[in-house]
Formats: sequence, C-alpha cells, structure tokens
Amino acid sequence: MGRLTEQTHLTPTLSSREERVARADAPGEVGDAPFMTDTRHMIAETAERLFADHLDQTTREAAEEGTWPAALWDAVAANGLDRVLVPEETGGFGGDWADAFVILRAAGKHAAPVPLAETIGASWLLTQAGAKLPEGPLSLADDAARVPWALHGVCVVASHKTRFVVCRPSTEEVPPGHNIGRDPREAIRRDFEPADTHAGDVAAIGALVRSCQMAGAVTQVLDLCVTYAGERVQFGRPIGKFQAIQQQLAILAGQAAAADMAAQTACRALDRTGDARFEIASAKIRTGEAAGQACAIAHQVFGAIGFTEEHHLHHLTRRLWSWRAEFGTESVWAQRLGRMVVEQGADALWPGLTGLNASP
Amino acid sequence: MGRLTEQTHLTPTLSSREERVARADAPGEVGDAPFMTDTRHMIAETAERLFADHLDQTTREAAEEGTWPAALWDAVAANGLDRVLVPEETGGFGGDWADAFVILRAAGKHAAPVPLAETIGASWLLTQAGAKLPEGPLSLADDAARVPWALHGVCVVASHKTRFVVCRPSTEEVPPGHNIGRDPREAIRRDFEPADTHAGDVAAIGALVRSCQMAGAVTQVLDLCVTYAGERVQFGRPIGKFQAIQQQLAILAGQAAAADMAAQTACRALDRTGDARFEIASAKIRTGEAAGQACAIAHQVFGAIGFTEEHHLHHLTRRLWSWRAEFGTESVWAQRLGRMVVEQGADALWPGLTGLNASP
Amino acid sequence: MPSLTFEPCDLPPEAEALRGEARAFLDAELKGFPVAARARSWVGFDAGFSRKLGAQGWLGMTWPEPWGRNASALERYVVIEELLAAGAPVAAHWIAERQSGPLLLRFGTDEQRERILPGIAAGETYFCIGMSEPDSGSDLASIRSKAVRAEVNGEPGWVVNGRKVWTTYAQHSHWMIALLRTGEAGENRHGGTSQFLIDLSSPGVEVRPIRNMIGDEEFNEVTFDEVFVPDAMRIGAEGEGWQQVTAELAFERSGPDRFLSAFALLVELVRFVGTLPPEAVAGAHDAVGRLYAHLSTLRALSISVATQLDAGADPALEAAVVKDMGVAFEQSIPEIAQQILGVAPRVAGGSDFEAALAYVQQACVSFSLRGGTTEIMRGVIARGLGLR
Amino acid sequence: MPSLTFEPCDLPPEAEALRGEARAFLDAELKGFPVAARARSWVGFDAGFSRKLGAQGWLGMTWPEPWGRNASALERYVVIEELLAAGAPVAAHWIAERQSGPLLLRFGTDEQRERILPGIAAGETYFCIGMSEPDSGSDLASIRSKAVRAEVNGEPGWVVNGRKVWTTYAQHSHWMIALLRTGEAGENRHGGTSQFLIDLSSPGVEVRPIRNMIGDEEFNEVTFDEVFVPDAMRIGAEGEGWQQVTAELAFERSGPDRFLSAFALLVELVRFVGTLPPEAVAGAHDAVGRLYAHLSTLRALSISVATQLDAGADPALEAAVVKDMGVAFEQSIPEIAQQILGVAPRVAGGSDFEAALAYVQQACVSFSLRGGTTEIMRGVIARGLGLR
Repeated sequence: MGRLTEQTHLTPTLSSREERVARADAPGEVGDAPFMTDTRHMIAETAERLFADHLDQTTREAAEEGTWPAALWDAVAANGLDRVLVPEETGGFGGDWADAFVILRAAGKHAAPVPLAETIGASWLLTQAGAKLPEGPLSLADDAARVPWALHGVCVVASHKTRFVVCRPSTEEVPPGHNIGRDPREAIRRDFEPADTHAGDVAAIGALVRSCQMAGAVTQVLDLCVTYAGERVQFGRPIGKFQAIQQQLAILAGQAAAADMAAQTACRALDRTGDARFEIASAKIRTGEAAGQACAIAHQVFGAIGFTEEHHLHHLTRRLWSWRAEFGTESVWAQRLGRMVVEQGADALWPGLTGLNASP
Repeated sequence: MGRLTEQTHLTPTLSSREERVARADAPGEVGDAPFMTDTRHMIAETAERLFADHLDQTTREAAEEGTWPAALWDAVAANGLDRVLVPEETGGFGGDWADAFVILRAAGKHAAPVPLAETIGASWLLTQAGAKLPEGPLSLADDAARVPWALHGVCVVASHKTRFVVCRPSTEEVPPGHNIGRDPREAIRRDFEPADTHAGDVAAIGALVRSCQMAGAVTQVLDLCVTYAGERVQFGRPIGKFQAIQQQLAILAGQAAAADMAAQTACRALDRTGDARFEIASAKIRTGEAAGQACAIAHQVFGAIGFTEEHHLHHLTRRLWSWRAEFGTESVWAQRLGRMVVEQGADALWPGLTGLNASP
Repeated sequence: MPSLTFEPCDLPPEAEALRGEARAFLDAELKGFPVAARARSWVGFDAGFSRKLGAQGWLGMTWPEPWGRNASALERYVVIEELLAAGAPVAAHWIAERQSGPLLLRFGTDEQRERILPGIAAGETYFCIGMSEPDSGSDLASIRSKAVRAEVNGEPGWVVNGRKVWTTYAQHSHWMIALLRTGEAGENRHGGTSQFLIDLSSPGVEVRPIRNMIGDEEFNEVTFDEVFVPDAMRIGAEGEGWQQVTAELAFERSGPDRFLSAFALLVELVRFVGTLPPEAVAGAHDAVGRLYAHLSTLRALSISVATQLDAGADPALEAAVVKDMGVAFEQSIPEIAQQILGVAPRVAGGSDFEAALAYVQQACVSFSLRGGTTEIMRGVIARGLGLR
Repeated sequence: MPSLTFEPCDLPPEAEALRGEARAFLDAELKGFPVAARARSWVGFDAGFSRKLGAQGWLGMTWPEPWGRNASALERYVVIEELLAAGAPVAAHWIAERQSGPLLLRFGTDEQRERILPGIAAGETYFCIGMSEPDSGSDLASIRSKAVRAEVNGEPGWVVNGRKVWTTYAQHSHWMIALLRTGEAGENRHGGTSQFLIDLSSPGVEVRPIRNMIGDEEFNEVTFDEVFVPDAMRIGAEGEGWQQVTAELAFERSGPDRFLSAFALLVELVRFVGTLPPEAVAGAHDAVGRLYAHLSTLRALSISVATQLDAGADPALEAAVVKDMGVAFEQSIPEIAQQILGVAPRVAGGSDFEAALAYVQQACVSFSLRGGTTEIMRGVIARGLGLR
C-alpha cells in the first residue's frame, strides 16, 4: 500500500481495488462499482480532516503574502495525497482519478493554498509518459507567463506545443506574481534547456484538476450561504425566509450539483477509457459556469460581510474566479468541444452521448 | 399640412415643426425641444385610438389566416400614418422619425398585422433617394426569402448589395409563408428586372422600425403582466404579492424602459444628423434583448393562460420573437457595432458616446 | 445542512442491452419522420405508434406481473430516452404509462388494475389528469370541483360537478384521474380531497379543446355536470387525494423529458453549424460546446436520480433540481439557435430547421408549466435546503 | 398602471459647455495615471486631487450662493461623468459633495451650513455616513446606536453610544452623518430616529478600518463610547431621521457612477480587442457591441432621470430602475472581459488590462451593495409598479 494507508491508519485493501479495476476492464461490462467505495470515503475523510486541521486564518494570510505553508504541505505529502495517482511500485498510492477527485474536491472546499492539484496532475502526466517523477511538489502550466508556485522552486511540468517538458526554473529571475486567488503565478523564462519532451495534454489535465477543485469550492460556497441565510436576520426574520433569497439559493444548489457531477463524470471517463476529451471539456465549461453563478449569488446573499477580508467567503470566491480562467476559460473549451461535436456530425450526437455508437 | 391633420382634426402647426428643425440645425446648438411635443402627443393618441378601434380578436385571427385587414389599413392610410415621413409637397405629413416613433410604438403595442412599419421605412428610403413613391402599402426586405406581405401585391423595397431596388413581385409564383408572429413573409424570385438601384441602407432602416415596434410591444407586455399579477390569485393572494414575481416584474420594467429609450434615441439621432449607425445598432440590440427577456418573464408570470390562443399575450410575444430576428439578430448587429467601436479606437469610446470628439 | 445527493451512476448492463434494440426499432418506424414532427416529441399524438410500442412490450415494462414484466426503472429509462431523442410521437400513451398506471399500482384496487392496466400496456387506453381548475393553477389546495356521495340505481358512488382545465389531450383520452373535493380542507389546507377514475364517455362530461398559441389543441377544459362515478372508481382512501397527488408529481420531475424535449432541434442545430463558413463558426462552436456540456451533465444527474428511485430512495429534492435546470436548458436552445442561425424562424415556407425552431421557440414557454412552475420548483429546493 | 417616465433628453448647452473644460483639466491632471488606478475611480482617495477640483469650482457647484454658484444639476452631471469616465480619484470628497452637503442644505441649520459647506466646496472637508450597524444591513429601522439628551458643561446636547459599520473612508473623514435612535420606533417601525453631525475627532470615537477582500481599507467600523454631540449638531427635527435618510438614498441611485464604475476597464477591453487576429475577433466584436448598446442606453436613461430631478420632479422609481440595470451592466463587464481575454486576470505580474480586470472582478461584487441591494431595488420598483 501507498503512504496514505501507513500514515493515517486507513485500511483499504489492495485486493478490493484490483477487483474493481478488473471489473471495469471486463469486456462488455459497462457498469461499475458504486462511485463512493469505502476506500474512497476514507480518502475523502482523511483529506477533509487534514485541510481542516492545517488551515487557519493565519496560515491562509501568510500563504497569500507569499510564505510557503510548509506544515500543510508536509502533512499532504506525509499522507501521500500528492501521490494518489502514482503507482505503488514507484512509491505512490496507486489510486485512480475517482480517488483523486475526492482529494481535489476537499482541497477546493478548503481553498487550500498549495500546489496539490498541480502535483497530482503533473505526476499523472509523468507517469503516463513513463518519465521520472521528481521529488517534492510539482507545478503544472500551460502558460509560461503564469506558472503556479514557480518562485517556490518547484519542478514545473509545462506544455510545449502538443507535448510537455519538465524543468526547474531558476527562482532568481522570476518576478513575483499572483492571481485573484492570491496564489502564486509567476512568469518563467522560456529559454530553459528542455529535457526531452513527453506526450501528454497539459491543458486537459490542468482543466480537469481545476474542475475538481471548483466542484468542491462551489459546494462549500453553497454550504456557507445556506448557513448564513438561516442565521442572518433582516427586517425581523432570517434572510433565508425571503422568497427572493430562496430562489437564488435554489439556483445555487443546482449549480453545485451540476459542477460536482460534471467533474466526477470526467474523472470516471478518464479512468475508464483513457479518452475523456468530451468529458473534460464539458467539466471545465460546466464547473466554470457554476463558479461564476455561485460567486455572484453568494456575494449578493452575504452583502457587505462577504466583501470583508475577515470573512472566509472570499478565499473561495477569489479562487473560483481564478480557476475558471486558468487552463482555458469556458469559451476556450466550448469552442474546442463545439468543434469536436460538429466534426463528429449531427447524427453522432446522441450515439456519442450514450456511448453506443452504432445500431446493432 | 398632410392628411393626418385633415382627417383627425389635429392642429399641429407647421411653423412649430420648422422652428424645431431650425433650432436643431443651428451650429453649436446641441439641445432640442422636449421629445413629446403637443403635436406628437396628438399623433400618438390618434394612432392608439385607431388601432384600438380596428383590432379585435376576429380581425387578428383573420389576418393571421392570410386575410388582408382592409378596414384597418384603410384607416391607417386615411389618417396618413403610413406617410408620416413623406414630405408635404409629395402628399405626406412631413414628420420626422420622432413622429414615426410614436406611431410605430403604438403599432407595436397593438401587434398590428399590417405593413405599416415597412411602409414608413420604405417611404423614407425612397424619399431620401429622390425616387418616386408608389401608391399603397409598401414592403421592406433585406432577405428575398422572407419578404413581408409579398403575396398581397405590395410594392417591395428590397436591399440590393449596399443599395436598394423597387419591385412588385408577381403574386402568382410566391408560395405562402409566415413568421412566428403569423405575419406573411414570403420568398420572392430574385430574377425580376430591377429598376435603377438607389442609395439607402434597407437593413438599418428595417432594424430601426423593428426596434420601435419592439419598444411598444415590450411596454404592452409589461402592462399586461402587472395587471394580471394584481388580479390573479394563487395560494390566497394576488401573485403580484409574491416576492419572486415582484423581482421578475421589476426586471421587466427595466427592460421596457431600456427598449423604449434605445429606440427613441436612434430616431432622434437620425433626425438630427442623418447618421445614426451607432444608435440604430444599439437600438436593435437593446430592444431585441429586452424582447427576449420580456417574453420569457411574461410567459412565466401568465403560466398556462398565456399559452392559450384565447389570451392576447401571444399576439405580442410571437411578434417580439419574430421582430427580434428580422433585419438582423442581436448578434448580427452586435458584431457590426462592435467592429465600428473597435475601429474608431479605445480612446474615442467616451468622446463618441458623449458626442464631443476632441478636447478644445 | 441538508445536502443534495447525486452520485455518478452508470445505467446497468441489462438496461443498456435494450438500447440497440430500441434504436433499431425507431430507425425503422420513424424513417422519413420530418424534423418539425420530431421537435414535437412528447406532444406528438399517434395512437398507432403507441400500439406498436405496446406490442414491443415497452409500455408498463416495470410493472409487476401479470401487468408488466418487472423490468427495472433503468431499463425503462433507456427506452424512454431513446424515444425522446428520436422525437417519437409518444403523447398518446405518455400520461397513462408514466403516471396513471403507477398510481393505480400504488393506490388502486385489484378491480381497477384488472380493468385498466392491460389497455395501458397495450398502448390502447389513454389518460388525462384533472388537477388544475380555472382558479387554481399551482395551488391545488384551492380546488373546488366536488364529488358528493350518492347512490344511483342501487350502486353506491359519487356525483361530480365542476370544471378542470389544462388537461392534456382529454379529447383523445378514455379516462381522467381527477382530484376532487370530498370534504372540508381542514387546518393545513390539504385535507378533504380524493382521487377518482372518471370514464370520459360518462353522461354529463363535456370536453372542450383549448387551442394553444401554436395552434395545437393539446389542452382541454373538461366540465362535469352531475356525472355519476361509482365508488369502485375512487382511488385510495377518501381525503387522501393531496398526498397521493404529491407523490405523483414527483414521478414527473427528473425524467429525460426534462432535457430532451428539444433534442431534435439540437441535432439540426449541429447539422447547420457544420455548414457554416470558417470565419463565422467560432461563436457557433462556442454555443454548441456549452449546450453539449449542459446536456451531458443533465443526463448524468437525471440518471443518478433514476438510479436512486430504482433503489427505493425518495430523491424529491434532487428531482426538483434536475427539472429546474432542465427547463432552463431547454428554454435556452431556441434563443441560442436563433442567434446562430442569424435569421428569423418561420412557421411555414422555410427549411426544416426553421420550422423546428419556430415550433420550439413557442412551445418552450410551456416547458416550465408542466410539473410545477419555476418558482414552485425553486421553493421545493429551498425547502429541501432547510430554508423554509 | 403606474408607469415609468423616461423621456429622452439632451444635456443643455450650458452643461455641455463644461465638458471640454473638464476633459482638458483631466487630461492634464491625470497624465500617466495608470489604468489599474483609473479602474478604482470613485474608490480612489486623493485629497490633493479633490482640492484641485474645489479650486476649479466643481464641488458644490449646484449649491445656492454663497456656498455654490447655483449651477444646474445637469452641469454637475457633465463634470461628474467626465470625472468617472477618466477614472479620476474622487473618493475623498465624493460623499461630502454628493450627499452630505445637499442634506445640510435641505435640513441643516445656518450655523451648520456656515461651518461645513465651504470646506466641502474647497475639497477639504470629508464625510462618511453612519447608517448600517452590525445587526442591520439594509434594514435601517432596526438600528440600535443611541443618542440620549444630556447637558455637558452647560451645553445642551446628546450622549451617543453604539457602533456603525461599512462607513466608507471613516478613517479619513472629518465628520459622520449618523442615524441614531432617539426614541421608540412606534408602530410603523420607522419613527424614533434622528440624524446628527458627529465630529470624528471627538473623545470617545474609535475608528477601525476593516480590510476588504481586495486588501483595501475602504470600510470602517466606528464605535461611539459616551460621545458628546452638541444639540446644535442635530440635523433636522428629532424623530425625522428615517424620512431624511430615505430622501438621501434616492440621490444616490441614478448617477453616472451607476454605470461608469468600470469604464476604465471597458476602454482597455476595446483596446485589447483591437489587437486580436481576424479569426478570433467575431465573438469579441459581438461582446463589445452589446456592451456599447447597454452603456449608451443606460446613459440616456440616467440623463433622463437627472433632467427630471433638475426640474424638481421625484423620479424615485426611475432612479431605482437605472441603478438596478446599471449594476447588472457593470457586473457583467469582468465576466465578458475574461471570456474574451481568454486568460486569467492577475493581481500582480501581468499587464495593465489584467490588473484592472483583477480589480474590477473583485470590486464589482460590492457595486450592488451601495445604495440598496438588488433585492431591495427590485422591491422599490415593484412598489412603484403598484404590486406592493
């Protein structure tokens, strides 16, 4: 077993995982075990607890000022969350994207200021390409002008035309930069000596991990809003009793459900077939749209309180705005997906959606 | 004075019109007389009364089945509403687009099934081009595949590249067709012998008259909704007492105000400078968007009642859907307008909006 | 906080196994069926087609023997979504098979089942639902049509007076399941109503079709003037009408008809975009991509709810969420199509795509009326979130 | 039906005559003023700039002599819109000149006017507004901060205790106009409050800046601990506070700040679209065209309301409509910009456009908080329509 088990005293059995993989691979077998297996529940709880334990206001503020949250990352690494997709033979947990999803969703819910999504995505690309996996946190970038945590000396997996390269940018010449989420995004020089390039779609994997994070953050925004609407009194009653607020939160609940489903669907598709181009594009579009609506509704519900530094809401909404745009906005992915749909043809639309491509 | 005065005993004085025009032409003079002059109020009232008197359910249904509403059109023509923009010298009323606006708004409010907007627009184009004005109702078309009232033997002013032609299509070879508004829109053969082509932008004038009609129809939809919401009781009180309905109708009120203002602004710009490219594009975009929102909100408020043939609402909403798309959808005009805005340059945006193009 | 439960689910192999068969059947049956007719889908009434589906064993398939063959709700789900995606005319049997049959299985008597279910399963017996009244749209507690106990020729029963509106295809239906007042409402406003099976050929029943704004006669007004209904035709317990109806409404909310009503138009939209020149296509691709993302997500959510229903759970909140988003999705399609098409849809005289667009543009305003308005759906969701 | 009145209006020549002058002044003063700073506009605090405006005679210009020069509200409108379009830092004098001065002219005493108005007109005296409290956001009837009659050193006055929140730039302001409880609310919930001028340098006043989520210290919490306020600093009649405040709120609603807050970003957006390659530009043109249509219409509506105000009418309903649509417009800009830009806005390390976008993306959530939330605005409109 990977480190996750050793460190947290969870006891998922390897045999159950193997069984499940075997079933999914069986020819003609479309069904799958329930998404939330016991193992996956335990992974989710571990991640939840870890972020809850290590993230307080002070840590967040320090991270947003540029301090590396060492204790948090060390706990992540000690529990092997960053290596969830790395095979056991090479020291990882040997999980799949459905496992990665519950970790990334938890990271999103907690707006965790560490490159966990980047590390998970990069480690998968490296593993798929059969490349050596560097130690420590990794970055993942499809744009040399905004590389996550480049200043912190992490190793970068960056897109290079349709392939990718691995590099470790010198931190000395990198000007600091950050996104709206106040997570570091720095420009790196492109004149590094690339090692060999590898096959792998950085933009797609980046879009996938961001979709998973957004699913978590949107769900958490809903949670904050519903709780607040039940507590905050205006005009003599909780604001959640006003029909206008109720209608807004009903919309938000739908967005949260859609974001969660879209991201999970993409993870499952990638696990199952290795080709999730349609599902990843759909996930980035749908979670991004949900993110936009969630931020707008939440700030409307919270009013001035939600606009203060003191309230937790903005840790989520600022990151949602950033994640929406990173690794391709909804427009970018919608054009890509729309082109694929149109190219496969109108009469293939339904067969493609249902996964049955020809009448028998 | 033109026929409008003779028939309806209105007494606008020509001198007041001339004065106004003179003032607007004065160099350095930006201000204008109030938009709703007494004359214009009388024109509006005449039009309102005329449509109210001549449009009942039977007339509407017959018109939508293809019967020419002769009594209605004769009243329109007898009052000279169709010739509002034709100079007095050639037998018209000698009005301006601000006058035409109040007529077209009334026609829109009443969803009048006659080619009045087409006739007003076409007569203006012909007059501007110094061309002969044919007798009777006119059509106006920027698409030979959907010519308003072509089957009724009206004379058609049709776009021809960047200019226009006048023709009278044979009704024998025209297959019947209609838009969602159930007003006739027929395909004509393009192999007619065009008379000389004339200078004039059919698409722009078509967009302008449709904008004015939409402004009227959206206002009327708001009116119907507010009245209905005050009367219809559900769960023990008028539905207008529910906050969710109130919020929707507040949105609708804003849309109606915006549509009305955008259409009027375009009419005024055309009267004043003869160049209203920005304002007409803005009007078609803004009234079209208002139309879309108005239809959605109104049908939501009215529920099943509004979906029946018996209720008046659909006479308005079906035409709004049609008018939105005719003479260019919002997208078509937005791309055209966006290109103009970008071409004049970012630093000309504010000077252009305010009509002051250079610092002194 | 009460939370929404949407696990991603696959349709099981036994359900997927039906897909190819259904698709082949539909390919053959609907060969040459025009796009504008496909766009009508579950509003298209074709008794002959319904009988063929019955002959295939695809109506009432989830019902227990001897009425059905005990198929899972997910097998039925596959058949239904194939029907809707093909734009098959399913209106004739739609309500009978989806709502009335299940209601009788749950609350009906053996006599009622024996008399009625075989006809539904054969695609020959059609139903309409009598809930709304002129003065009660969404507010079912305010209904006034009455059933009063009476005995006629020695048979115990009820005399019904009143009026029902918005009854879909009552003019072609054999039966109505009517919600009628049989007593006082009581404190919670929801008591005092009962459900009845009313034979629409009974003396005193008058059906008046109401043309809708598209020109179709889909809705009807049904008037009852001293109509005798035998007590044997009462469904469930006296006074339990509201509870039974509420359960019935939940069946309606999360099926594939909540996002596939306009699927035929979507197919034509994709076809049209394929013909656009390269310089005009970026915006159209953008729109198609977003529509696809919404549709695929809605389908995954709907399958998740269907799986929960099949497992005996009560995902009422989740069903309301799917309905609310499904309606918003469907209503966005004509808007988007029109902006992409760049010209006006036409009722007559234009292309198939234009005609389908014209139909859906008008019909889509009614999508949100069926099974609860948008305000009501969002109220249900808000209650589920613990806000009400 | 009560209807909205929006006549199209031109700004009169005497107002337009100021435009060139204002623009020339701003061109000179703001040379090299960075885009990200312009995007802050009415949140940008610069006392030196405010004093320069005062020296130009552009603060309090509509006030009667001797405080102002009796200019029309439309002359002021032109100056204000030029300031906002240029993204000038107007926050220092903004509230004092727009709300506090007019309030004192309407309800204040001669002594109050003499003491305060000259400083406002000179751009030297700044105000904040103390309405909201921790437990009353939009619900002003529920305020609890109290003023109790007292005499200190023979001077009649009031002792104030309580806490105000969301007071914009209280830390830089000389005065607060505070709404305080001076009696029981009474039946309609709106009685028992009065307004006071509070010198923020008084003993017992504590101002604590609250950092907002962008990192700015714009809002403050102000605590009053036994603060003495002379009776001469009461504004208007005792118990009339709510009525006065309601009138004051209406001033806020329809000005050009309701649709020009993000104008600097819009200019950069147009500049950016000008650099796009032809194959990517159709969607961007589409977006720019729609934004322009909205902006030009909002401006026409706003000018119409300003003209009605100038003519002494009370277009409260129309003002609420402009505010509601203006906020929706402004909040749509970052969304659209981001989809067009295609990459993430950056707080640091990116272009001017990216920085401005990052600022507006975050700041725009606060646009709807100022002068009444969206729900409240729509409630005001619904009341105007006769629905409430």
